[in-house]
Amino acid sequence: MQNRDFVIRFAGEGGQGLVTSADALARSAALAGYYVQTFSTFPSQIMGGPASSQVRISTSPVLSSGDEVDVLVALNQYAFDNHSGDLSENGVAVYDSSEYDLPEGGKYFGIKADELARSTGNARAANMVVIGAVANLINFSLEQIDGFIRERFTRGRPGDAAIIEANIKAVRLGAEVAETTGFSVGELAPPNPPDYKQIMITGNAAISLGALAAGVEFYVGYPISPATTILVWMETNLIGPGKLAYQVSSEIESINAVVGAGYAGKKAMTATAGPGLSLMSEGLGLAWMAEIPLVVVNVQRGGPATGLPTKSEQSDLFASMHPAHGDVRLPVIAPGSVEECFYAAALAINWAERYQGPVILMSEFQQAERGENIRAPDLGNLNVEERRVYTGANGFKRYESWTEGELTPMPLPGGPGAYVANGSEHDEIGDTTHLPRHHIRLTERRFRKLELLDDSPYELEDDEMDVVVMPWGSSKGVAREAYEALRSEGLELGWVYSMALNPLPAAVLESLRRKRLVIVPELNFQGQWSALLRMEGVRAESITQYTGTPFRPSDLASRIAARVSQELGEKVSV
Amino acid sequence: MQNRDFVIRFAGEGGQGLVTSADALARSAALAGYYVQTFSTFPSQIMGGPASSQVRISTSPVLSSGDEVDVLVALNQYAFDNHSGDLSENGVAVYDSSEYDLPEGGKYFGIKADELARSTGNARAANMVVIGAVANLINFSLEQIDGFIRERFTRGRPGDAAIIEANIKAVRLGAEVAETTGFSVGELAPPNPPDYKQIMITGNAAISLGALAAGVEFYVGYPISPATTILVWMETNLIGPGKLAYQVSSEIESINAVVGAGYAGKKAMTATAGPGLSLMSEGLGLAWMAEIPLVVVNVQRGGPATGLPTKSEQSDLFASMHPAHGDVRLPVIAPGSVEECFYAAALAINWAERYQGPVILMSEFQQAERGENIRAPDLGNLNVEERRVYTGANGFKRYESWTEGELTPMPLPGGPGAYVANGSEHDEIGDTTHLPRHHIRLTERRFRKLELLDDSPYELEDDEMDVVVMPWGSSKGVAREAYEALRSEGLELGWVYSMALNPLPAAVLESLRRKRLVIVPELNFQGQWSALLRMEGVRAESITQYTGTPFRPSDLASRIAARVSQELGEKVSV
Amino acid sequence: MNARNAEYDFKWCPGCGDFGVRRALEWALEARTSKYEVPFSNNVIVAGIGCSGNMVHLTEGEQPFGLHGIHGRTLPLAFGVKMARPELNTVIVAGDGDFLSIGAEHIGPQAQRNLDVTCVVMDNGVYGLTKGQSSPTTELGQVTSSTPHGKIETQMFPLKLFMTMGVTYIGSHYSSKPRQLAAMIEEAMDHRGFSIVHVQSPCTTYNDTYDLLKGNRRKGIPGLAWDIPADHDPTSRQAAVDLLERPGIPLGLVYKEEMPTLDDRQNEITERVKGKPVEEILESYAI
Amino acid sequence: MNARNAEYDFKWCPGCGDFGVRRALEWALEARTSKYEVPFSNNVIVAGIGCSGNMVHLTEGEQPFGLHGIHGRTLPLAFGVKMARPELNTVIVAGDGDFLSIGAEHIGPQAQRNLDVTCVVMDNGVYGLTKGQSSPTTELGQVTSSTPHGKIETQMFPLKLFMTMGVTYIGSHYSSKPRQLAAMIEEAMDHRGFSIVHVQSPCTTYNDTYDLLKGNRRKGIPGLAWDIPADHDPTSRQAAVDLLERPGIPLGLVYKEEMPTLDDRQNEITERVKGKPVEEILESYAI
Ligand SMILES: Cc1ncc(C[n+]2csc(CCOP(=O)(O)OP(=O)(O)O)c2C)c(N)n1
Ligand SMILES: Cc1ncc(C[n+]2csc(CCOP(=O)(O)OP(=O)(O)O)c2C)c(N)n1
Ligand code: SF4
Ligand code: SF4
Ligand SMILES: [Mg+2]
Ligand SMILES: [Mg+2]
Repeated sequence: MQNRDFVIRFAGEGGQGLVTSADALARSAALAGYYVQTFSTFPSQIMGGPASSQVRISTSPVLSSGDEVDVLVALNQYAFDNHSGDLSENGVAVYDSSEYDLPEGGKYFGIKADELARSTGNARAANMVVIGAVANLINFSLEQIDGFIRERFTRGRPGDAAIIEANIKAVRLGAEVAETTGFSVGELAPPNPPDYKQIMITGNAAISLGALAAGVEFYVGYPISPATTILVWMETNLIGPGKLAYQVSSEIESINAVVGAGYAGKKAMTATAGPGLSLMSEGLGLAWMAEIPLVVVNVQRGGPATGLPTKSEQSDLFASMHPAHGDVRLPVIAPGSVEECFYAAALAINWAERYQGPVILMSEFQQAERGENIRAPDLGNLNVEERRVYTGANGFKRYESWTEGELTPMPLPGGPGAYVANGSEHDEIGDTTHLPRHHIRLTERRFRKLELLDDSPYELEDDEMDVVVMPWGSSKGVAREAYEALRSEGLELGWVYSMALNPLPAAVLESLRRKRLVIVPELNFQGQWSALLRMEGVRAESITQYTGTPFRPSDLASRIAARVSQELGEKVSV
Repeated sequence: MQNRDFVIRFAGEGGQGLVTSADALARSAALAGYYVQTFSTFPSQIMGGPASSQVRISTSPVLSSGDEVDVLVALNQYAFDNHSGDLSENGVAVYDSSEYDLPEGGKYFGIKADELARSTGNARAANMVVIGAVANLINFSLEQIDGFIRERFTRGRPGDAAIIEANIKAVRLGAEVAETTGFSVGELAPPNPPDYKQIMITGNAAISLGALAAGVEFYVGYPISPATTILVWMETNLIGPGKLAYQVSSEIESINAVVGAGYAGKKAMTATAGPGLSLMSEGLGLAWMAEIPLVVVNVQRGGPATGLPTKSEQSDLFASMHPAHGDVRLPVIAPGSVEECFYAAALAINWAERYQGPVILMSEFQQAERGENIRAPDLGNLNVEERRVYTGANGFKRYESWTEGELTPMPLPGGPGAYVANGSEHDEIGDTTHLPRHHIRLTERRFRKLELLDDSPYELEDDEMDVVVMPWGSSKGVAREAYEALRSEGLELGWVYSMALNPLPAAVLESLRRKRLVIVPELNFQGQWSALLRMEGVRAESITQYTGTPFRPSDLASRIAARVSQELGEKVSV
Repeated sequence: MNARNAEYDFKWCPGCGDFGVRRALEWALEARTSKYEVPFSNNVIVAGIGCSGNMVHLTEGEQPFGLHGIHGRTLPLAFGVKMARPELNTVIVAGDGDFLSIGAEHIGPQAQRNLDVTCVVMDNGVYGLTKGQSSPTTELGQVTSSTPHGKIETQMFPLKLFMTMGVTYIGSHYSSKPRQLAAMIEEAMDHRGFSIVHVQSPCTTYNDTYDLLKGNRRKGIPGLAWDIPADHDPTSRQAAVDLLERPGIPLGLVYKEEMPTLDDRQNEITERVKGKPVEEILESYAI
Repeated sequence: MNARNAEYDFKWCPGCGDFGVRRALEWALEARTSKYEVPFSNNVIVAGIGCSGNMVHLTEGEQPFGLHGIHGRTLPLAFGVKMARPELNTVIVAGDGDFLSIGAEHIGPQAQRNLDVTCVVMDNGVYGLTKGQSSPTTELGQVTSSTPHGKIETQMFPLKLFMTMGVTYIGSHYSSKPRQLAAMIEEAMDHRGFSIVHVQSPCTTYNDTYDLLKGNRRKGIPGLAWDIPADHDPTSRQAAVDLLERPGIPLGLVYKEEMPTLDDRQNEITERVKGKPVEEILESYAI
C-alpha cells in the first residue's frame, strides 16, 4: 500500500544545518512534482539550543505540518529523547552514531554521516548522506535528489562537477546504510504534478513579493523576529529610482516615517512583530486620524512583552484591530497560507490607497518562515490600485464629510490643494478645531470609509449547517485538514473563512449571525477572534491553544468533534 | 415658588478669569450649605479662545452640569451668541457693556464691571461686581458671599482689610445694578446642609489624594492635558524620605520607571492621557508579563491621536483594557464621580499590590477638573493593603503556578529570593524559556490572578427589571440624573453600575446576563463598553455621543426612554 | 488668526516669541520659492505639538502643505516626507519639549544620515502649551509648575549636542530679530543636509526671558545673548566647538559642513545596483 | 549553561565577546559585595534585549536580582529601581543596538540627572540576536544583512556623545581583558553618579572584529584599540575631549567627574521642604 504523505524531521542543535537538510529534501520532492511544506522551530538565540526542521511531502497540497513523524533524524541524544515520541507507528529514527549511541533493538539505526561524507572527498556532503538514507526509507527515487543536487551546485565554477559527483555519491552511501537495516516506513505514492507553474517560497517572502507587485515604493523597518526577513528582502529587492528600503532606529521611527511617506504620495509599508506593534500605537492612531495610506505587517510571535520571539501564537488580534486610544478600528487582513500571503499583501496596499488610511496585515511565525511550493501568481492579472490624487485648484477641502461612492481624492505636496494633515481634530482643510460638528462628521467619515473595503476573499461551505468552524490566519490550513477529516466522517459541520477580519465581508457576517455555534480554533488564551465576533452579535466560541506551537490536525479535529456533538447532542435532548 | 437648583455660566475668552468667578460663586454657595459642581470648557491653548466656566448650585448633591443655564454672564459678543441659546425659559443674561452692546428689550442687561470695580478702589474686584449681580438674580444672600470674601482675602497681610472691604462693596454694586433691572430668575430654596464633614475638591486632586492615602511613594509623569494637574499635585505634596515625584522625559520613560520602582518594592503610579497611554503599550505589557505592581491613571480626552486635548470623551476603553500585543487584559477601574475618584485611586493601589500587576484607573476631562463639595473621606477607615514580601530562604520560585488563595509573596531586591523579573516567557525563577508547559501555566497564572480583584463597589437597583441602564465612568452622574427622572415618571428601568470594568463583580455580570437589554450611555462612537459586554455574553447596546462634550441629562433621558419603549413595545407585540 | 479659517481658535499670548519666528519663516519661504521659481506648495511644514507647533495653522498668505502629527515625532515624519519626495522643501517647526525631550531620540539618526531637512526649534525653556512645566533647557534650580522646589536636573545644551551628533548646519538665533532670522532660515533651507536653526523664542506667560536674553540696564541684568563675531569660521569644527565653550547664548551661524546627504548616498546605490523587475524576482522562486 | 536552570536554552556562540564581559561582571560584583559586606542580593542587573542582555541569566555562582525587560528601556527601568531604592547597586547590561539605537533617548536625561547607576554596554557594531543587521556603531559603507549595498549612514561615536551629554564616568574597554575590565566595572560602580563602561565585545558570528581591534601582523592589520596613556588626566574635561579626537579606540578611563547625584539633590529637597501628612493635606480642602 502506498502513502499519501510523509513527515521527515531533522532534530538537533541550532547551527547544525537542520534547515538546509529539510530544504534540500523539500526542493528535491517539489522538483519531482510533490507538494511540500517545511517547518522549523528553534529558540531565540544564534547558535545551539534545541532546534528542529521538518518537511512534509505529499501527493496533494499540504495544509499543515501534520501529526506524526515518519522519519526522524536525531543528531544528538536530547533531540532523540524529545522527538522520538512523535514517531508514527511504523516510523523510523536515524541517529548520528559518531555523536551518541542507542541500545539495540529499537526502530532506529545509526549512521556516521561525517565519515561517509569525507570518504566521498567532500566533507560538506554529510547532510546528503543523511538525505540518502531518508530517501531510501520512504522509497523516494535517488535520481530525483540528483536533479536537485545538479541544480544546486551548478554555479559556473571550476569545482562544480567534483562537488556534484561527491554529493551524488554521498546520497548513495546513505541509502546503502539504510538499505542494509531493512527498515522501511512505506512507499510514497507517485506524484500528481500540478498543471500550473509553481514557485517555492516562504510566507514572508510571499508578503514582500506581493507588496512589491502591488507597487510598494517605500519600506522602512527595525529588525525583529519573525519580521526581520521582510526587512532584509526589501533591502535586497526594493531598489531603483524613487524607491527606498531602509533600516531605521526604532519602530516609533518606522511608523512615523511611513506616515510621512504615505502623506507625500508613496505606497509605504513597514513590518514588525508584537513589541514593535505596541510601540506603533500612537503613530497608527495618527495615520487613522489624519487619513494617511500605509501598511503595517505584524508577523505575530508569542506574547506578551518580549514573550516568545520564535514561537507560534495568534494573540495580537485585539492590539492590531484597536491599537490606539480613541475611536479607532483598523482594517485587518490575515492570510491563511503562504499563497494567501502574496495576495493579502497586494490587497493591503490596495486598501490603504482606496480608503486612505492604515491597514494591518497579520501573519505569524510558523507561516512566515515555512516554505511551500505554491501556484505562481499571475502578475499580469493582479489588481493594483493607484491613489486618487487631487488635481483641481487650491482651496480644496480634503476633510469634507463623506458618505458614499469613491473617496474624495488626496492632494499631494508639490501639487494643488495644500492642507494640513492633522492628528488633532480638524476642519475641512485640516486646521485644528474643537467644534463638536467637526468631531462628529469626521469621526463618522473615518469609520464609514471602511465600507469601501468590501472585496476580500472568503469561503462559505455547507452553509446550511447550524454549526460551523471558522479559523483565521495561520490556523486556516490545519483547521481545514481537521475539517475535511471530520466531514469525511460525516460530521455536520460548515466551513467559514475570511481573509479580512475587519471589515468582515457582509455575506460572511450575515451567515455567521445565523449560526447556532461558530467554533473558532485560535492560538491564544483569550479566544480573541471569537470575542470580537461576539461583539458583532455572533454566537462564537473558541478552541484555544497557547503552547507556542501550532495545532496538530488530529488533536484539533477531535476537539472540534467533541464540541459539535456536545452542541448537537443538547439540541436533540431539547 | 423656590428652585431646587440653578446653573450660572460665565462665558468669554480663556484668560478672563472665568474659572475664578465660577469657583468664587461655588465656594460661597458651598460655605452656605449648598451642593455645587463646577465645569469649565476651553480650547487647547493658553490665552484667548472661546471658553466658559459654570457652576450648578443645588439643595441636593449635584449629579451633572445640567441642561440649561439660568444666568449667563457673557463677556463678549461671541460668548453671548454661542451661549444665550442655552438659557432656560426665565433665564437672564448679564453682559459686559463696556465691551459690546445688545439691542433693547431682551432678557439681559449690561454691566460695566471694571468701572464699578475701580470705584471701590480695587480694580481687581470686577468679578465680584458680576457675582453680586448674579447673586441678586437668584436671590442668593450677599452675606454668604461676604463670608467667602473674608475667607479668601484674610492672608495676614496689611492690605487684607481694605481688599475685603472693596470686594464686599463690589458685590453690593453689582447687586444694585441687577436690582434696578427688576430681572429675577427665581429663588434658590434654602440649603439642606449635609450632616457630614465636607471637602471641596476636583477629580484629579481627589485621585492624587486617594493615591497618597493608599501609600503611593513613587510618582513620575510627563505633562499632558488633562492629567498634568496630577503631576503638579504630586510634585507639591509627595515629599519626604523614601518618596519621589518627578517629571520624566516621556511617557515611555514614565511607564518603565514605575515598572522599575514597583519591582523594587514601591507603590508606584503615573498619570497620562490617551497619547501617553498609547506610548505606554509595550511597558504595560511588560508589567503584566513580569507581574509588577503599578498604577496608570488615564485621564481621558477626545481622541484619536492628539485628538481633542481639552474635551470630554470616553473612547480609551479598548486601549486601556487591551493596551498591548499578546494575551493581556488589565484591571480597569473607572470612577463615576469626584468622590469616587478618591476611593478608586486607593482601590487601584490596593489591587496592584494584591494581584502583583498593572492597574488602569480611567477618569475623564470633565471629571478631572470639575470641583465638587463631597463628603470628606475618613482616612482612619480607609482599607490600605501592603505588599506581601517574601522573607524565606533563597531559591524561591516567584513564578510558580498559582490557582487560588493569597498570591505567593514577592521577593524584593536586597532581600532573599533573588529572581529575574522577565518580559520574555520564563520559568519559576524568571529565566527565559520556550517550553510550552511554562507558557501554559504562566499564561493561566496571569489571568487567574484577576479573580483576586473581587471587591470593587457596585450598584444594582430594580434588579427585577428586564431592561437596565448601565453607565460607566464619568457618565454615571448624568445617567443617574436621567434615570431618576425616568423612574419618577414610572418607566420600567433598572440601574446597574460598577466602578470596576475589569474584572466585573460576579454579581453584576450574573445580573447583566439575565437582562433582556442593557443600555450603555457612553461618550464614544464605537460603543466600547457595550461591545465589551457583548464579548461577555450580555445583550448590551450603547447610546453614544461623540461631540467632545458630556451628555445633557434631558437629552439622555429622552434617548433612554425612546429605546426602552421601543424594546418593551416589541415585547408586548410578541 | 489664520485667514484660511475664521473658526480656527488657537491664539498665542501677547508678546509670545513665536510671532516673530512665524514672520521670519513666512519671509524665508516666500524668498525661497520666488528665488527658485518653484510652486509654494513645494514647501512642507512638519509641526510638533506645542504652542510653537501651532505655527503650521497660523502662517499667512499662500499656504504650504502641512503635517501636524503627534508630540515629538517631527523628525521621523519629515524623514518619510523627504525620502519619499526629495524635491520637497521640508521644514520642521517644534518646541524645546517636543524636539529635545520626548523627541530627542530622533536627532542623532538624522544627523548620521545628514537628512536634507531644516528644523526651526523654538526654545523657550518651558512647556508652554501644557502651562509651564520644566523642559530640558530649563535651568538647574529653576522653579516651574512641575518643579515647585527647583529643578534638580542640569540643563541640556542643544547646540553642543547638535555638534557632537554631526548636524551639518547649526544656527542659533532670536525671535526678536525676524529679518536676520528669516535670512538664516533661508540659508538653512539652501544648505544641502541636516540643518537646525535653534531659536530663543521667549514664553511671556511662563518663562519670560526677554530681559535675560537682551539684558536690561534698569534692572541691571547683563544679557545672555551675544552676536557671533564676524571673524568666526563656521566651517571649522574646532572653531565652532570653542565658540560653544564661551558662556551665554551665541547668535548667528555656529557651524556649517558640506557632506553627502542621505538621498545622495541612496542615489549612488540606485545607480550602482540595478534593481530587478518584479517578474524577474518572481522567476527566481520558480521550480 | 546556567547552573540555576538545566532547561535554560540560550547560548552564546563560541568566541563571543560577551563571555569575557560576563566573567568581568561576576568578578566585579563579588569584589564589591565583599568589599562593602553587603548581601549579594543588593545587586540588581537590568538587562537589555539582545545576545548581551541574556547575560542576566548566565551569571554563575550567587545570583543578583535581575530585571530583563523590553528592548531599549534599561535606563528608565534602572531609574525606577534606583530612585525607589537608592541603596541598591544597580547595573545595566545592554548591547549597542539596545542602548544606542532604540534606547538612545534615555541617555541624555540620566546624564543630566547624574543618576547613580552603572551601564556596561557591549558594543559589537551589529545586531547579534536578530542575526546581523547594522547598528549605530556599524561603519559607513559596511555590508550587513540589512545593508546589503553598504551602510549609508555615518557611524555614531558613543564616547563623544557621552561626554557631551555630561556622563560623569566614562570608561572604554575590551572583552578580552576581563581582569582589567572587572576592575573598571568595580570602579564605575563605586563612582557616585552616572557611569558608563563601554566595552568592545566582538560578535564572532556577524561582525568578528578581534583582528581589527587587536591587530593582526600576519594579515597586516594594524589594531584599532590603544591603551590610554598613564599620564592622561581623566578629571580634565579638555583632556578627555582631546583624547577622543585621536583616531582608533582608546581603552581605559576617559573621564570622571564628581557631581551631586539625583538622589543627593532629591534628599536636599526632602530636608528643605517638609512634606505635609495626608491628614493635613485633606484638611486643606475642607469647607
Ligand atoms: C505623547 C504626548 N505627550 C504629552 C503631550 C502633551 N503636550 C502637548 S505640548 C507639550 C509640550 C510643549 O512644550 P514645547 O514642545 O516646548 O512647546 P511650547 O508649547 O513650549 O512651544 C506636551 C507635553 C502630548 N500631546 N502627547
Ligand atoms: C521593540 C523591539 N524591537 C525589536 C526587537 C528585536 N530585537 C531583539 S534584540 C535586538 C537588537 C540586538 O542588538 P544589540 O542590542 O546590539 O544586542 P546584541 O545582540 O548585539 O548583543 C532587536 C532589534 C525587540 N525585541 N523589541
Ligand atoms: S504660553 Fe508661552 S509659548 Fe505658549 S503662546 Fe503663550 S507665550 Fe507663547
Ligand atoms: S551572534 Fe554574536 S553577539 Fe550573539 S552570541 Fe553569537 S557571537 Fe555573541
Ligand atoms: Mg517650549
Ligand atoms: Mg550589538
